[in-house]
Amino acid sequence: MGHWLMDTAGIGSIIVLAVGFSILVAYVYMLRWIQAAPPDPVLVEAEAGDEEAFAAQVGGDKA
Amino acid sequence: MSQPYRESELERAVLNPLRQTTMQFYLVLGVLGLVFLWGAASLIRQWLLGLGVTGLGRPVYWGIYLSNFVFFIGISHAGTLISAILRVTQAEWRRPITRVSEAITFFALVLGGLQIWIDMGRPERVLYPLIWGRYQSPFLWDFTCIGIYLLSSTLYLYLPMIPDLARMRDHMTDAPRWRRWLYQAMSLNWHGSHEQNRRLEKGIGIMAILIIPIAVSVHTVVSWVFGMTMQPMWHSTILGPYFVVGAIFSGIAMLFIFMTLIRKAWHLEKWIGAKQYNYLGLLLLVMSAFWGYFTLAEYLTTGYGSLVHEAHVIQAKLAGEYAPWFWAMVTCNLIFPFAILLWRRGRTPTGTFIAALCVAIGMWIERFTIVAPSLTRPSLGFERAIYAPTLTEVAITLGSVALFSLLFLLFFKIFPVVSVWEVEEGQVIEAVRRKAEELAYQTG
Amino acid sequence: MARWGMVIDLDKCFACQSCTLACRMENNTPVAGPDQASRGRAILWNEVLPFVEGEYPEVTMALIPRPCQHCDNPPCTKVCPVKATYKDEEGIVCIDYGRCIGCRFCTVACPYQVRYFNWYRPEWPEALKEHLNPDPEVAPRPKGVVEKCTFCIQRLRKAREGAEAEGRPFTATDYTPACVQTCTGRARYFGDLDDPNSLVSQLAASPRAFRLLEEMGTQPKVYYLKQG
Amino acid sequence: MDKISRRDFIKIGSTATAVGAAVAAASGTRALLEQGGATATDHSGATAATSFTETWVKTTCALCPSGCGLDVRVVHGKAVKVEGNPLHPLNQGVCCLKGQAAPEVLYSPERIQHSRLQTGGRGGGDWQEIPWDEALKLVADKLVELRASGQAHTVAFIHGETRGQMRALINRFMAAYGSPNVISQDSLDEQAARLAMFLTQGINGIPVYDLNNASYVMTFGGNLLEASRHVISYLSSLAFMRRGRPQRGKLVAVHPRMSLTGTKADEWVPIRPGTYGALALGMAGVIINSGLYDADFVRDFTFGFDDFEDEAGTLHMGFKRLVLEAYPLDRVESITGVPAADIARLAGEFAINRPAVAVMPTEPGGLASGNGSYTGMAIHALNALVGSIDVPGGVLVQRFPNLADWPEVTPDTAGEASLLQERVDGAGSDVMPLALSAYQNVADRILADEPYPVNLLFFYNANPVYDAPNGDRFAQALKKVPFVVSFASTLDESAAHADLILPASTFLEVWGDDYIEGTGYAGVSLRRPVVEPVHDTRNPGDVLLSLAAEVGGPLGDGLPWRDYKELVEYRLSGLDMDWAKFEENGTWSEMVYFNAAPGSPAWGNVVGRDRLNAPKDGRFDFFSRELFAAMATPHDNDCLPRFELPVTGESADIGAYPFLLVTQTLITQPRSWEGIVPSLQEAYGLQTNMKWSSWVEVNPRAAEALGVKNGDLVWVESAVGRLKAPVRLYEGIWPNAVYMPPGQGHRTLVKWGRDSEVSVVIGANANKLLVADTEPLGGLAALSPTRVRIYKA
Repeated sequence: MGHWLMDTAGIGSIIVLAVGFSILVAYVYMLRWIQAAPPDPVLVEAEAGDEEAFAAQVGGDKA
Repeated sequence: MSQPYRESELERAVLNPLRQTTMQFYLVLGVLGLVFLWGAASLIRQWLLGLGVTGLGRPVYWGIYLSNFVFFIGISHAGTLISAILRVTQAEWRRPITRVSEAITFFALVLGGLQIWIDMGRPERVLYPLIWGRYQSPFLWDFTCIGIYLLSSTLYLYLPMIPDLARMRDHMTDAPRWRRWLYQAMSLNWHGSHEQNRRLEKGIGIMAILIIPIAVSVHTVVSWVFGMTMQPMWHSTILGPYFVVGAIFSGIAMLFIFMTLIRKAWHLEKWIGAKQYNYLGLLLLVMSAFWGYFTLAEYLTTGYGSLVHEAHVIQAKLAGEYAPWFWAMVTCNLIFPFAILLWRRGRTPTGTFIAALCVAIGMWIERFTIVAPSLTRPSLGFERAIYAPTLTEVAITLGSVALFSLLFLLFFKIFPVVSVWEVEEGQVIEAVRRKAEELAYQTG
Repeated sequence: MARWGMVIDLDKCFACQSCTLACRMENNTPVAGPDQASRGRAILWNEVLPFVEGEYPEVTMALIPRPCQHCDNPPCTKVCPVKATYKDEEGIVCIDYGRCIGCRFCTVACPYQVRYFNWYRPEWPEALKEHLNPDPEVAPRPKGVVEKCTFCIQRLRKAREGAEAEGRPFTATDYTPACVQTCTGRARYFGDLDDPNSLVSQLAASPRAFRLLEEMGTQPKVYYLKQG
Repeated sequence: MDKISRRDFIKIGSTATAVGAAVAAASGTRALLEQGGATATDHSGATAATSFTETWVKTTCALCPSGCGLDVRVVHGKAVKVEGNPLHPLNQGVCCLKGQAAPEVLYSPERIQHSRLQTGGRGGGDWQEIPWDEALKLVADKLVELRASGQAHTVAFIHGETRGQMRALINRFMAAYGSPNVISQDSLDEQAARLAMFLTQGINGIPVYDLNNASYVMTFGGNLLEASRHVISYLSSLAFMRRGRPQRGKLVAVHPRMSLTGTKADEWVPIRPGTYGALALGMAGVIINSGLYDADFVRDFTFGFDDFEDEAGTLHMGFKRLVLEAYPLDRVESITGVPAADIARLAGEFAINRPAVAVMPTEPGGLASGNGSYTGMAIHALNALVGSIDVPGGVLVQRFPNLADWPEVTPDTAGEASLLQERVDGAGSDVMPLALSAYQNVADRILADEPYPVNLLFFYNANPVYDAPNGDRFAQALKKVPFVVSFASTLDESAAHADLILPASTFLEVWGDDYIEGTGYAGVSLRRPVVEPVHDTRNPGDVLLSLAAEVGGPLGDGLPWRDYKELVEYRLSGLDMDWAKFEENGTWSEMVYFNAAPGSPAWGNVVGRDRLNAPKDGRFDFFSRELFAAMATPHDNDCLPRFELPVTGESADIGAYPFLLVTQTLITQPRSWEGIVPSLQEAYGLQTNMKWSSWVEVNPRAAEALGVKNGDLVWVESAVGRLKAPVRLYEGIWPNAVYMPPGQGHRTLVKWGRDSEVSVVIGANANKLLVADTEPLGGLAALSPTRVRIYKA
């Protein structure tokens, strides 16, 4: 099986494309993760409403 | 914005070149452009007529283009070493020069890939390896590793730029529309919150750790293009590590060259100072010793043994028609660096620049003396072949170097050369550390 | 399936190079001309290599006709990134000129230097094009691809078609490459190495038999019988 | 920009891999398809079906004297591949590299396409193409005019290699016309062997060696396996001698340069150039001294072995006393440079391993050291010593088929008178009584108007301006000849000086025949047009016959045939074979050679058959009675084989020209085609790996003394010429001998290769360096070794 995997034309392309693509996806994910970082909470006491709105906004991340 | 933003001295120094372009810049751009066009014209001629315009023949099927390929991929290791290793080891003095090295990495990889395309007999079939790719061939390993490294180094270049891009998005209001739009888009609406900074630092940390093995794999795999064949003096186990050491060695040299040029042209003497040159000079010295060790290991074992085919090749290198190349390489890579960098007085910008220039040339010669001599003495050869590169090959080589510098220059016309936020962070750390020392001193 | 191999008896070979020329005429390898030949670009798939040893007057010269060895463990097909060159089921190492990208990795990997490269588009003076072999397998190759001895693969197909036309099974002796057919000293034998009582396999087992660069483990399928 | 939830991530990831998988599946199946379904090369875009029909036409090669039978594959009326004719007795299916390159001769772009007339000055190069009948009329009128004015003898016909009936046709044409001047190129190559055979064995023919059955073959000079007269049968029979039969024969090559023959021989004996005769006589001395010779054969069937008294009672020295006294081992060693121990060992091996055969060279310059005939006699005497005359494995006599005889020719009075004139080349005169032709003299004698000026000169298959020795004298000589007609196929050096060119078709386009030579038994091989004539060219045979018809008179009735095919058919009608089978097989031969037992009635046509004024007593002449009769004041050592220092060796002073230029023809050089054959040029210098160029082979020791490295360009200068060529260090050559390959130095007429100009000279013409004298008796050219000097260019 191993020899066929290495020797057949086409399989090599699949390996290259699959590895390259998955890494690309991982990096895009990292950038999106950084981009989605929450801003600093404003130093003035925050009304309650703000808190929930903030939590909702970030909610997805906590899951 | 509340009050007009007062740029710090660092910002002014770094952002100044982005604002106005001096006459000198256009001159350099023009020269590089001309050389690039000459290379491009030669390449088009070669694609139209065929590889016959080069000096290659039978049995010397590979020559300067393969040496260029290995050289450019070699340079790309500059980025890895400086920013990744030094970042992982928290060497503070790396801060002003990380972006330069990461940029070298990115452009060197682009040029490296281009060299393979230049060397192909059927350039229009360049995508065939991605259609009928066959993983048994070391070229496919190259495709994979260089592809991953290209992606990683792009990210590794981009992540530390985000805070600077945000800064420019906010403060460079006088820039032309497209530039502001570019900064806006590329800064991923960075707002510098603690969480975002933490994530960025974490991201850069992961990449720093991740990119070192990738870089090592790239150059090992590049060496295996030669190592996997049975040509005398190619088929040796040392080729992998030897190429990696050679890559880091030439990477540092390239970094020195571009760092010093940028420093000179854009007056960053204050930020890229003696400390950088001192420590990096030492590092270059260490790598020179490393390289010398590997070369000794390679040539001693081959020379000492009596394998007939290998004996022909090593005789050609040490005493034959490649002897001048070989001994020039040894002087450039070993003798000059030690002569200059061993003393503190030598590790000045001009000193290291000269040493680095020698090393860069020496390392190109090293790649050439690995590729060519083995091919001129085939195992079943009854006669030595002569390889005389033609003008086309020289033109395309110089054209590639010009393209590399051109891309480098244009990149730093749009993006800041020094990573401003890292340097500021460094200044804060420095201040705190000095404060702690004073306290310790007072309470001592 | 057959495993085609060749035996060259150096005692009967007088290095007349008839194989070299027959191979050129059969396979349409292009004329290089004085300037390209001087740069080592003459394409002769079946060259005779002169190895001179010794000093006057004890001089010996081994003259080895060297077709492609069609190795059983070919170092060339391993390194091809697009599998343009491969060993087919009959042990013949072929090249697909439609897929070769001209990276020349195989030419560097082959220790016998049997692979040639079309540095330019092959050209013949107009008049000389008349004598080109019309068989489809040997249509002149395009610029930028590698080419080499194929054991006259077109003759294998024609032998099979001939046998079929005559309504009898194809036998190994129907198939003789051009160099074997024309050898003036009758020094070349060709046949199926898997068939124990074929002439080639018996000669290959002779004590005089040796192979080129055997220590490289490529298991070449061209055996030479020692001179003298 | 919403956030990427982990679920999203999984979704994206999965779609990515799905897409990847799809791409992979497509390319994967393509790969599987290719792997499994592909036949050997079907995906190389080739249409597998062969949509054309091919025919195989049998004909005979003419690119070297052997004359192999060929099968030519013709597709769409084009000759695409040449192979050996398996039914032909000479080559039995094999074919040498020149035959393989024949299509490049047939379709050569350098061929002259129409008959053309020189309009500007001689050699000026501006030609005007004229139709064939106009050209023939020009020549015919000239012939008639000369014949009418009683100057028939001032017409000369110079020819090189002729096949089958062609030589007889040329001789009849000129005899009927009334001119004795048919000058062949033989005096440069095989005339020496023919003369030696005639003077000793009394056979006017070239010896054929039965190497299939020989157990010891010793070739003196020449190049047996590359360029001897019957090279193809020798190649195959030597392979048979070595591996075809249980007892392996030994091949010894004696030559100053290690050629392919020397390399592949079991022993290469380097010798001072031009001293083969001394070695042969030295060996004869050892064989006689040790009593290893075939005493019965020598006693009963040879003459002049022991001293003898002729009728007049004067005592004559015999061969035995000559070799024992005049050629002791030490003297021979000093002459030849071959160590005495080797001479003795070789002689012993030669005598013991019967049947042994000593082979005379038949290549150009083989026996051209100034006493060619005596050297040939010495070598051939060895065969008689060990009794290998006409034994299996010995020297055979080539038999020729008895064809229908030529009709009677009665030259009229004008023709009769001029026929008796002295020949232009001086052959047959009292200086050269036994010479058939003296090619190398023609230039000087035309320049000196001896014996009379030449008015009309024909060239057929000969290029004297290129290959005649003594430099460019032939080009000057041609300027004195008012009308020159050439049958050249390409514009070679001589044709460039011609007034009228009647371009000859190549051998693949003409009818004709070939005597089978090299197997001993008689045979004929058919040459027929393989393809339609490529250009507007004609077979010179047809041209001569149409000229004869137009001139009429004795010429007309002597050659009554309309075309050459009819002539050949008439001649071959004498054989009892049916033409259809002959055409189908391409050849006919007696297939078996009957060795004549000494003394049997058949022995008469093996020894002494063609003797003129020596008794036909079936005795092999050590002491040549033919010579004794031919010379006015013969003394003993004129009639016995002897050795003289090479005449060219001494003529120039040794100090100025220290090196000896050795000539040896290569197998890659076609003999009757003057144009460039590209594929042969690319296989030209095998041993020195030189393509498309000349070179000078120098012994490394000599090169050191000269301070010359491998590949340097040097001048090679002799008394008559100077050439430039790259040096190739070669261990296999006599220390002070140098070698240059013949056959190079032609100017290209088309652009060969990408970056070369149209008209460029490929290599250098070594013939320009040769200084040639003429041997007194046989008219042989004495040109090798020529003394040269070498210095850096």
